[in-house]
Amino acid sequence: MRVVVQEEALDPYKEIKHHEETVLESGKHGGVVSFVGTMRDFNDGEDVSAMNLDHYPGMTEKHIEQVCQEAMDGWDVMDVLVVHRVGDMYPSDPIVLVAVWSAHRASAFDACRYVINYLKERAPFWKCEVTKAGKKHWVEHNSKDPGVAESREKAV
Amino acid sequence: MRVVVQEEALDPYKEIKHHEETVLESGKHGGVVSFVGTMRDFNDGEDVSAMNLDHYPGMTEKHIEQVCQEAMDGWDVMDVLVVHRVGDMYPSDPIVLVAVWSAHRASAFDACRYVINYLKERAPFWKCEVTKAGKKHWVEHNSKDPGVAESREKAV
Amino acid sequence: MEIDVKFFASLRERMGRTSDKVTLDGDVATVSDVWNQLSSEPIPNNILVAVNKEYTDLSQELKSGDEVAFFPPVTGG
Amino acid sequence: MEIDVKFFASLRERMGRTSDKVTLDGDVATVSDVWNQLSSEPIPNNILVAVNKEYTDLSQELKSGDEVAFFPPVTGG
Repeated sequence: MRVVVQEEALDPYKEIKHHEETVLESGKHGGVVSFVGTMRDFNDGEDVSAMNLDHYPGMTEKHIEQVCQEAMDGWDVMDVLVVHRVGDMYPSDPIVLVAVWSAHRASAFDACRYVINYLKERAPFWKCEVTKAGKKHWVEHNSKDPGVAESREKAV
Repeated sequence: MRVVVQEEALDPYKEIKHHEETVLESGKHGGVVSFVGTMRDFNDGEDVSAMNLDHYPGMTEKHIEQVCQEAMDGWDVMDVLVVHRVGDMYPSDPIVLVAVWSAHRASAFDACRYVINYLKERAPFWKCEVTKAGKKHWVEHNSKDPGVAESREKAV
Repeated sequence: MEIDVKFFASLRERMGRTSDKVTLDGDVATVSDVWNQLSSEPIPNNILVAVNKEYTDLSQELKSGDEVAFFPPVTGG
Repeated sequence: MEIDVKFFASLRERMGRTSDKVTLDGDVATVSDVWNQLSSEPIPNNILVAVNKEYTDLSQELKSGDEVAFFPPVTGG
């Protein structure tokens, strides 16, 4: 399990490859499911040109690690990798990577979904968007994405 | 939508990047869910040292395209990419990539899962394994992975 | 009528060839008739059938030039 | 007792500072007492509270040296 919160640009697929080459035993996992969240150039109907992502150093990592541990305990998975970017970013930048390796793809899908859902619900991050018109505002609530309750039910 | 069946080695994450850079409009998708299936060095308790994947040229592509179209029709997704390798391969080689882009991660997870499940069920591929002892045999049935029925129910 | 036949995977090895051509007399023929021309043994239980690259079954009627494929259950992905 | 306080996101801007230190008299104090020392206004409805980097609520009792954080709902990922 590896959890990283970083200001540097995130290259999600380089991170997956690096993790596979350095941490995972070759030839043992049957598959990897990954989610990469990228910054959109719109939100709630407004054009967005930049974003600053604030976080609580220490607490953020701790809560992501808790969610990853729950996923490792809840499904038959071999490893979980999360890399999350903070600070200033721009449309189409990758913000977050969640990758889950497993011998069985059903477990990998379930666990990956669990991690991204709970990371979004519990990990302390705050988005401050800058619109094309130059106005800065804090995002007040996460865009609702179905699936959190559903994913929670599946955790054992 | 892009479906490729190839003998060349598969670099799944290069394919995702290439697709994003050449086909997708920048800044519009919120996330991408991908599944990468890799060759394991064991199956049903036996050590496996190599594999040949046979397919039915034309029919294989056609059925993968049908499954991808069902996913595009069934969920709110922006694009689907499938690259599948055939021919001779070795443990830890990537065999298949399914990537789904969407504005909403729940749709991307559902659609990606649907594609890999039905690809495995319907697309004509046949595995011929070579054991460490040098014995060659055709795999008789797909290793059962739960989730096919479940995923089918979600398709609208 | 003339039918193109293809075999895959373990069935290809068992039949000793990757493809074949069969000529059937008369105007009406099914996939079953094609198999019976190819082999004196009954078709194995688990063998799947495709005509022109779509799954179907032994009762499907054929027209001249159709491509009929026989293969074992798929095990890919 | 001495308490370290942190603010994040829009609340940090509203409070005009990223962190603070408050000193409370007596042996028993809760997160509420900390807030009341920081502001004459009631704590906004949606503000979340963490003590030593774990979510909690206003009624939690504190010990000297605890780190108390106040922040709006999370919007990350």
